[in-house]
Amino acid sequence: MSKSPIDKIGEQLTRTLAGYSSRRGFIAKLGAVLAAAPLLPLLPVARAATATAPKTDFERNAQTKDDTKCTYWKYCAADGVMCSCCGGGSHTCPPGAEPSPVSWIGTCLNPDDNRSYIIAYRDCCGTPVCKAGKSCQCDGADRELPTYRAPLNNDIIWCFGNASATYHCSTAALVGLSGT
Amino acid sequence: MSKSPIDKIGEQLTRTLAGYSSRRGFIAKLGAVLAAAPLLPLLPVARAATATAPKTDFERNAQTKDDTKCTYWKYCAADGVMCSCCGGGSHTCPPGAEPSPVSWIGTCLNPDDNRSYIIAYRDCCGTPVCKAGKSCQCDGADRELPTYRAPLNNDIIWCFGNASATYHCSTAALVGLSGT
Amino acid sequence: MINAAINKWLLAASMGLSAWAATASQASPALPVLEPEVSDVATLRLDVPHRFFTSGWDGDSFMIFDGDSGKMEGSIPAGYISNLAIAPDNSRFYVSETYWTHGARGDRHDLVSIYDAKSLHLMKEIRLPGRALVSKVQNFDINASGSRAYVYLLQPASSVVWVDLKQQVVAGTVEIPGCALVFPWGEQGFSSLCGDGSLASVSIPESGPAKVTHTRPFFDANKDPIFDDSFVDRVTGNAIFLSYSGLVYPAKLGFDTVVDKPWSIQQAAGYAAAGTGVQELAWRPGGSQLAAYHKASGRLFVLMHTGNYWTHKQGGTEVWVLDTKTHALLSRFPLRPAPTSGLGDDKAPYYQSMGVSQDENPLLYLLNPEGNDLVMDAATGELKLKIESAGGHMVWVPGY
Amino acid sequence: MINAAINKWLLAASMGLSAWAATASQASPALPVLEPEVSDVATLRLDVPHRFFTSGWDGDSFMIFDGDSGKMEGSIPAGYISNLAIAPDNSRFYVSETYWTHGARGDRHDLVSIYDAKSLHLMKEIRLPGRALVSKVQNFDINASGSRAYVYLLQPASSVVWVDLKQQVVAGTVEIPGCALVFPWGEQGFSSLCGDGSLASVSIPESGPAKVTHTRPFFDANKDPIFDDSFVDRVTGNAIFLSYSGLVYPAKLGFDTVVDKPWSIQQAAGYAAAGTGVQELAWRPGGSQLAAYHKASGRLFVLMHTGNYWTHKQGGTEVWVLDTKTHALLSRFPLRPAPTSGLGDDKAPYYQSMGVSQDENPLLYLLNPEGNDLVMDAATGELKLKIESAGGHMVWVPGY
Repeated sequence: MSKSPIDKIGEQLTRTLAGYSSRRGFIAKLGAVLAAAPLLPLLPVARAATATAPKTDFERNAQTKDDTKCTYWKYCAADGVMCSCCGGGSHTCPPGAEPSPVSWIGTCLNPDDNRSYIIAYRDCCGTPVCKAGKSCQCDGADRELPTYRAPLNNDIIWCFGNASATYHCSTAALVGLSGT
Repeated sequence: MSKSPIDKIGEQLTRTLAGYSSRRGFIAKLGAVLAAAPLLPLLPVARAATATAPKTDFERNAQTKDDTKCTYWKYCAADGVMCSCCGGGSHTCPPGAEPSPVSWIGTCLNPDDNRSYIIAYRDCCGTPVCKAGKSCQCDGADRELPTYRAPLNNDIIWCFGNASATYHCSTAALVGLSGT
Repeated sequence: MINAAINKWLLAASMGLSAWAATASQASPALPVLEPEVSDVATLRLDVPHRFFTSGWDGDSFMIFDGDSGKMEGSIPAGYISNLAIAPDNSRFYVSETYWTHGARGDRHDLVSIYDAKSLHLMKEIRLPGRALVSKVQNFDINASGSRAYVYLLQPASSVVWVDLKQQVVAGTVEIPGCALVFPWGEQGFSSLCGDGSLASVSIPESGPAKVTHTRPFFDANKDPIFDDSFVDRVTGNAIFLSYSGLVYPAKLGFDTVVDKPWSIQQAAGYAAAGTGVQELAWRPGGSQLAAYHKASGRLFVLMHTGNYWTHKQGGTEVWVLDTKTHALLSRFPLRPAPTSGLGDDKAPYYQSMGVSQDENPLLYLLNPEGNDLVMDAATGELKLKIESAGGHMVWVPGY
Repeated sequence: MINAAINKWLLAASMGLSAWAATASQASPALPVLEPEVSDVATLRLDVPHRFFTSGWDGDSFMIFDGDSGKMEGSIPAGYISNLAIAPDNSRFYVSETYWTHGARGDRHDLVSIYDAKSLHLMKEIRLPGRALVSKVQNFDINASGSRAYVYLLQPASSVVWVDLKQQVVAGTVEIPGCALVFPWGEQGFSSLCGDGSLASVSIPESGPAKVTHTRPFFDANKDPIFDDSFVDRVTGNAIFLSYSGLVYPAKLGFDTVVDKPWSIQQAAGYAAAGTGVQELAWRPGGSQLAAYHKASGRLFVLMHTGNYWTHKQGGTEVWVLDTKTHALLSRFPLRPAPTSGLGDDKAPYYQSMGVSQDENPLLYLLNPEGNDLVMDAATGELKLKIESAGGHMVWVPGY
């Protein structure tokens, strides 16, 4: 019962968004247990990015120049040590670490074009935690939700499916525009 | 070929002072290799403790009241986290840790009676390093010697013969008067 | 014993080799020569009225403090993203933890480790099929009598492993899709918070299949979610759930879990209820382990700061004390020292985590990521002690 | 590849589900929509002229820095009381380290681990019979060509394990009773410092027994010992040994090791030679890794402070630059910022550890336990960079 790459990716993403039930198991359990509960949205709740929408504290101070600062715009929901201070980049793992195939999700406003983008926060895994200075240990919380909304939670060690689940640092990869 | 407890203790101490050669191996090697070198003294070099002898910086500031401070008199050559801040005492391991059967040696002046005493610094071992605050992380260096004078060196993890050689904290047990 | 013998031997050697009497005569002859000391090992007292536990600043141990003296009593080893549970009779400590055999690589071992609470000796390591790596107090807990432990597991599916602590074996696993964490009630049950805004309640008999029920969704997990750091009295099932905006949902957990109408802690303090506007300035709850609950009196302690919405991770500059029975604000404790300028090093002292002892004269324990941790009288807010560096971001107390 | 595919899939899903065009039109239509990013992994450059390595502040990794930018380039995992060696061609990193399978308990594994210097992937773990747990740079080193590693071992006997790095196996053990550490020379030899004030020199042929010689004792290990942190050029065997009081002993290490007469760094600076009096105030060397040596120019850099004897662990407030050929003081670099009062937070900035790059325009790397680490021009003392927190108490440089 081989799967096409796209099926696997789809399943992976669904697992991400469903909090790590296997896809089949998740839907089966939904039927059995969560009958009374509404289906979880497949994508995180998006928000309108209009020029007139009020900005979060993070968004008011966000900048697009320096990805080694916690104010870097893509880090609005980032939690941990930023890989850009560890020999990696905002979406690049430092040498020797491995990007997690799964991620949590944020929605951040780019102050240059005033558009909101979906950001996939992928932890880099398999080596001891990066020892960058305190100024690179960020704790963004915009639209960050508790553990039971796992895909939007940044306290989970997002190192699943890696050789070792130890946390090294966090990246923020732009995925696409956020919808309204 | 059973040994009496005293033989074992004597051997243990000789090993300590000889830098961990086994007693037999140590003496054999001495004959073969160190023929030209003088025998190491069996006890650490002692110093006169007279009222007129100049004091080290540590001795000038030493006190006998508070064993949770680095100025406590017995800590003149202590290096590490003091067990008295970790649930132990100046010569007592915190619960769950194990005193090392071997130790490094210091000679500290007691400011109350103006006598010099030999102090055995025994590390407590087998658990992660104690997380006491910085004010209890001491680095006494009076008469502290390099690695190749192991019995008087305090950078070695003195956790030999324990279940696990990991360092938890350090104690300072009074052994006896120092000779002249 | 060995150590005492070594001491005596070394003392004898020292006396034999040296003219110690001459030395002593030049010292203070009026004072007796100090006696040799024995190297020994301390044990933990079992009767410390105000004991609390914290996670070490780099996470590889729990520290045990006496809240009355501020002294560390000992520490318990801890693996990666570990958690702690205390036996109801205080005789055992249970640690849920993860190790890799070579530091951050090698084979992964997920464990519940059992320690004797007097000697702190390791009594048993129970291998788990896995555990969630998320630093939350309620990812691990025990039942009312302490005969069972529950471990929250994220992968391959959101589930709970339950461990029989009498037999010291893993007894089973229950899937809780879409839900997370464990809030135990009674001997055989626990509830979990769910992403659809409901509570799942799971009952696991000694044998036979587990039974799961769900409440109707009663909160919006996207708009105003309930903090992971909520509270249950595992004996009665009485629970307190606090939301990001500051709503308290009282609940009675059980197989037929009942959730009451929420009330606003800001309204209790005479303010308008706080909304969820990203530029709506209000007093708001926030931090890591941002609240504490005193079961016997029903008092809820919350770390509060002024800020807009999505500042739920920002620590507190005040503690608010609320009566969960009358929904009244009892006190506000400012966390001294107050800043004078707000600039540079003179910023507000944000405290991230908090615990409260469960006795009749409770103490509050407050942790700051920078150290300067505090012990306060929970009734008056009086500062009892400062502790240089009590630990990381979680507090545990016995009797909870 | 997988990640790129996930990005595309998620972007498509996002576009499909939402009216993103409408959003964009309310934004800044003149600017193009940002492209999705691929999650990838960096590799280390091989041509960084001023790279240096430090131990992390809690010891479980080495950090790699570019001394010109001050940026971290990456980090290498490290076990307990670990040490690092860099292949002469910079193609491999060797880590000597110790793990217990369950953190501070379980089975003990002593290793030399080999990392590829571009990918930082672990290539091999070589199991050792043991290793000394003492945090000193010279407890581990490689020979001139990098074909062998030497690991200092304390228990059961003071000895050195040698590792064949081509075959990636432990090749043998040589006992060095009464001596410690490894200062490699040439392909097959190393010397060790001994408690009787001599140097032991060990030659280990590819096969057959090791041969050991000893110099006559040339220093008093009890009164004015040589620092563990001394230097050898492993290609030539030229070595520099520095004593607590500030005497420099030049030596040529080999099977017939020759030690020259010592000279005083204080006399080089125009002071009296410093003695060993416990109330004899003088400028003194001190710190953790308290000196650095630039092989090509023969320049020695020493962290200096004012103090009495037995302050050899106190860090430096100045760097003294000495020419080991002419025995002249070349410069004194004060370590800014200088304190203005000496009280409270305004104490002298003590630096504990130091390294120097081995190129023609060398940089000095200075570590402070509190952070605020420095990069200086080694010729002028000009402050080039401050680094918030470069690491712990050891510095390594390539080409040494």
